[in-house]
Amino acid sequence: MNNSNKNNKDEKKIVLKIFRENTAQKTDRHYDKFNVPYKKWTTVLDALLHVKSYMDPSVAIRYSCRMASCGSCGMKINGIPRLACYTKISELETSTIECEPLPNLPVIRDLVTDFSRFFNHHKNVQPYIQSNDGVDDSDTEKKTFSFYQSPDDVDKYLQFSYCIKCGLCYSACPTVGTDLKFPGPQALAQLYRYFADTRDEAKNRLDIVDDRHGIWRCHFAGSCSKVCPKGVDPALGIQLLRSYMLGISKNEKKLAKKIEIKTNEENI
Amino acid sequence: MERHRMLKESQIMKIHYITGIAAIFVVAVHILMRLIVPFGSSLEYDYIISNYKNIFYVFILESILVLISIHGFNGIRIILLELRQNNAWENMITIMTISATIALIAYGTRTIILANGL
Amino acid sequence: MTDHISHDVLIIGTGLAGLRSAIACAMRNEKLNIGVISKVQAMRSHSVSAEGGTAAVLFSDEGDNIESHIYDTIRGSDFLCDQDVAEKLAHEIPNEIYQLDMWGMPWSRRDDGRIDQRKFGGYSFPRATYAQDKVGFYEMQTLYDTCLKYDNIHFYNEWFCTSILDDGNNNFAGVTAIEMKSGNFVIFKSNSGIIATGGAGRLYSFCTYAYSSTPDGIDMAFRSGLALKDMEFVQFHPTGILPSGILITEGARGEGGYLINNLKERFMKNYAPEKLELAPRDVVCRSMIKEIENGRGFKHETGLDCLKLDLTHLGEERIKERLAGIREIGIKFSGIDIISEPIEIRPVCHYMMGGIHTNIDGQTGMNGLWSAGEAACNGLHGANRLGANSTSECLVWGNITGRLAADYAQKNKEKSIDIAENKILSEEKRIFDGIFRGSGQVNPYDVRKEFTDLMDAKTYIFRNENTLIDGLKKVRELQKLSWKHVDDSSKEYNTNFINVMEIDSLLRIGEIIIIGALNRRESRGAHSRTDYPNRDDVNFLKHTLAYFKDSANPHFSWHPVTLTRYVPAERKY
Amino acid sequence: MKELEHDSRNNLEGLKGWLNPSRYGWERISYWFQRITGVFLLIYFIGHVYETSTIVNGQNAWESFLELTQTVWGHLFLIMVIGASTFHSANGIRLIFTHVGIGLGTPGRPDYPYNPSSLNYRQKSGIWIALILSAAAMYYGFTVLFGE
Repeated sequence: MNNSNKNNKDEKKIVLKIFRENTAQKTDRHYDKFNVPYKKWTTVLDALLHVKSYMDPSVAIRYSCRMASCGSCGMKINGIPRLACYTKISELETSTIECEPLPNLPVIRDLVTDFSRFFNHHKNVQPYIQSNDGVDDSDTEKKTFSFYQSPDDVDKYLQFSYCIKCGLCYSACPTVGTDLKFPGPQALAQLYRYFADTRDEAKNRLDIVDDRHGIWRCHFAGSCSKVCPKGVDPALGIQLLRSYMLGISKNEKKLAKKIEIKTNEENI
Repeated sequence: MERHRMLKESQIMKIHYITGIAAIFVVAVHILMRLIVPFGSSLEYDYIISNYKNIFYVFILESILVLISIHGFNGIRIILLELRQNNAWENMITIMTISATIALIAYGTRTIILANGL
Repeated sequence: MTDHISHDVLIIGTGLAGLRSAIACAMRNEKLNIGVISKVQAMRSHSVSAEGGTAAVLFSDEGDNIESHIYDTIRGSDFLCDQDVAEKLAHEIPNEIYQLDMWGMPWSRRDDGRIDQRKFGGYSFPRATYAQDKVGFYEMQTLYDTCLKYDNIHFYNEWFCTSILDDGNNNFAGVTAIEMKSGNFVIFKSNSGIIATGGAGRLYSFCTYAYSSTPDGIDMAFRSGLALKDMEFVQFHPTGILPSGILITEGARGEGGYLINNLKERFMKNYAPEKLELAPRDVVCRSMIKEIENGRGFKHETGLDCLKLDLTHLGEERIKERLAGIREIGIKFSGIDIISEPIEIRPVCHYMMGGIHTNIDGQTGMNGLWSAGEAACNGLHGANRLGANSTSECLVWGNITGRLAADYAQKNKEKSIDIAENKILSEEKRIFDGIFRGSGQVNPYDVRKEFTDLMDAKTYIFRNENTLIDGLKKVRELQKLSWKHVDDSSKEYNTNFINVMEIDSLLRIGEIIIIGALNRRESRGAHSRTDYPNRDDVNFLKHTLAYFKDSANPHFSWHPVTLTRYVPAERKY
Repeated sequence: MKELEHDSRNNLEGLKGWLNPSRYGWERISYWFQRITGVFLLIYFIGHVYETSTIVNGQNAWESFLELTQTVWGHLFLIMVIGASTFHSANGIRLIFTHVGIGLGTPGRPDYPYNPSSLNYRQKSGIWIALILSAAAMYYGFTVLFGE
């Protein structure tokens, strides 16, 4: 609906400047310019897809949900990492919009970057509940529990579970800009999310990032929280985590109460 | 690989914070000593030598030397670690910063001891 | 010649069902090597956009009971639901809720710490387990993160599957896929597989779906000879915002929102006096269209007719606590803050009740191949799905198919996989000669636009013979145009190529929907024929099956509905 | 930590990312200043230890070295040192507080439009105070050094 290519005289137009490069083919880096019509609700993603549909189908771009919940379309728009689907042309208030791939992630082609390093860092912080008896891998002895977790306990980690893994914070972080081994704001905030969860019983979570490229390479430049489209505030999570590591906050959490649920074995 | 280091990074950072805060106090005393007399005369040879003979001031100077060397070179280590990542480079940084810290402290201490004896 | 990758189990799709089945597989048998393929990055699938809740009976101590969940589902489906399937769902879903709790799902809680539930359309008890209004998102992240715990789950992010391979004896043998990053064509070999590729809402221009929700998975199964079931039943959701079609959750009405017409009247009292806004979605959608047709709608500035959803009386605090996500969506994509103003909404394509024909265990017609989630049609939703039952379905059948696929893979571990060379060659020919190196003047994106607008116009909430025939004719015309070509000649990350393959599948599946709707000369659930306004249990209490015969003519047949305890009755809300 | 398979430095922002700190706000500027002043102060410190060591070579050596530094440029350099050390100290204290989780607010349920609580006014004013203190110290240093 937004991509209608009807020519309307009143239609406003914007210049979209798109970064082009095919890394595997070692093509030259250059920018292509397109004149794209827009309305007040047109997002940068709509405009890019308009270009792809009707002007140059070879523009490579990653996109999916178009409602800022999948995290695919992160890119640098006018110098700042943003989600293309979450940035309206009308709110940028410039006559040219420059779209570049997210910095700090290797470019595959045009606006598409390789997230493997980012995902690896996420995986390395063990982003899952570790429980002594919650999940048992042999299904004959499997027990099901329900946890009693007060709304206040949920609020302790809820904010950090808003993370959509879009990589914006990772590409805004100055440390990530030079340090490949630094887990980055996303992974560290996720570590805090599971650390603060009263259902998690992991003992050694904090040791994972207590090394020379770990959490201490955050210098609280705040850029991660500034660009986060979901209000996750990774910088807050990282600082709170450090407070536990320095022993300022007490590192003993009250675990959630567990109630065993009788499973309907005959149905499984 | 990271586990069997002498100090955990969190311990190193504790040292970093403590040396930083402590340095502020001792440096403040050091600067005050320049300001209790007119600035020009605070730099005169005799005044300086008399400073070096004051055991309290010697203690302040030695503290500044140790605290800032540790704090400063650890800061440099952090910046250099962030710049490149491979084992050879990282080991080199560690060795270099530790030796530089020791060397600077030794050199400064030499001045203090010798000046004290003048 | 062509590279191949072997896995014990292959899971295609990384939505809720795909991730749940991957974990089920890994838990069942940690020695299996599990490959999970997705055309997007694993946590980006459209399940993240599910908002409202997951239906489950948790509070039997407060009066809820499983039987009621079963009957609500059956009644909601307009009795086209396979009743044994509904029983299975209702019995198993509470476990899944607790299982997610153990994996770290941030369910919304009551003050005493128990998991909370909210009201949802078509249920006789508040039964939608929720986590604010981002249920699908949290479930996805929880499952994805839990997958990372298992070293035997291997993700293939951004690999586009093009076809299902069998060994010639109706046994699953693998899939062919294109690695988007490099553009390489690769064969995946496996004895056991699960298709969980989700729905196909991008058949419509105005839909709640992600751009990636195209029917390539369903189409792939269809082309391999599997049957598609009940494709004519497309669910429309009452509240999609304009102009984008982004969903406002049914939870908004569950929390007490009103639907109003331009007389500021809660018009649902005229159509469903008992349930009002919380009638099943098909009922609400039809009522909305009737309101609009009777001139009681609003005009959105795009020129589309719409109605409004009023949440202003809920108060700022409640909205911020429970509906923060849709408030954000409203402000960002519609320019309206739901705290202070009613928001313009319109029925929007939301779910495909139909899909790959499976039995109660998710088993398809091919040995070693299962299907789960929206891509599958195990007969749970019948003619109309109840809100919050889709995430339930994904979790339950993700688990069931994962376990079955794991057992099957273990049993057949030693069996060698033979794939006839000519099958691979013909698939390569189809996609590379037929599409990648194809030629033509018609812009495929124009074809897509024309096709999806056509689906919007001809197969919306109310249908009739004339518009359907007209639609079918136009779809066939579009198919014949010379649009199968790719202008982007690079191999790497060629989304143009992917798009054209998606359009290919759109046209094929769109045709099935239209023919299915033509064949079903009755009104049932989400399928309303103005020329046959009544339900016809004598002739049409049965599922539609569609088979791919040759590229021109699909073959249709019928399949009986399993009735166990409940006799079809009139639906009143 | 597991050795990373993906160590491509392609598209890393590198030091260039530091050069334009303004697009990310005050916290980024503070980060940048803290680094620059830190390195600068260490260099000065090494120089200062060397400078003062000339005293052991007697009065002449001390005074001839002192003369080298008692110039307009030498004084300007010293004023920079005063500014840098004031900022580095004041901002450093703020950073230590944040690193132990003080003054950042608590996690909650952010509402659209999101204002991260870690980038609150307390933090911003901390940075401003550090900058103002450092300007005041430089002004004072200026009056002392050039006032005679």
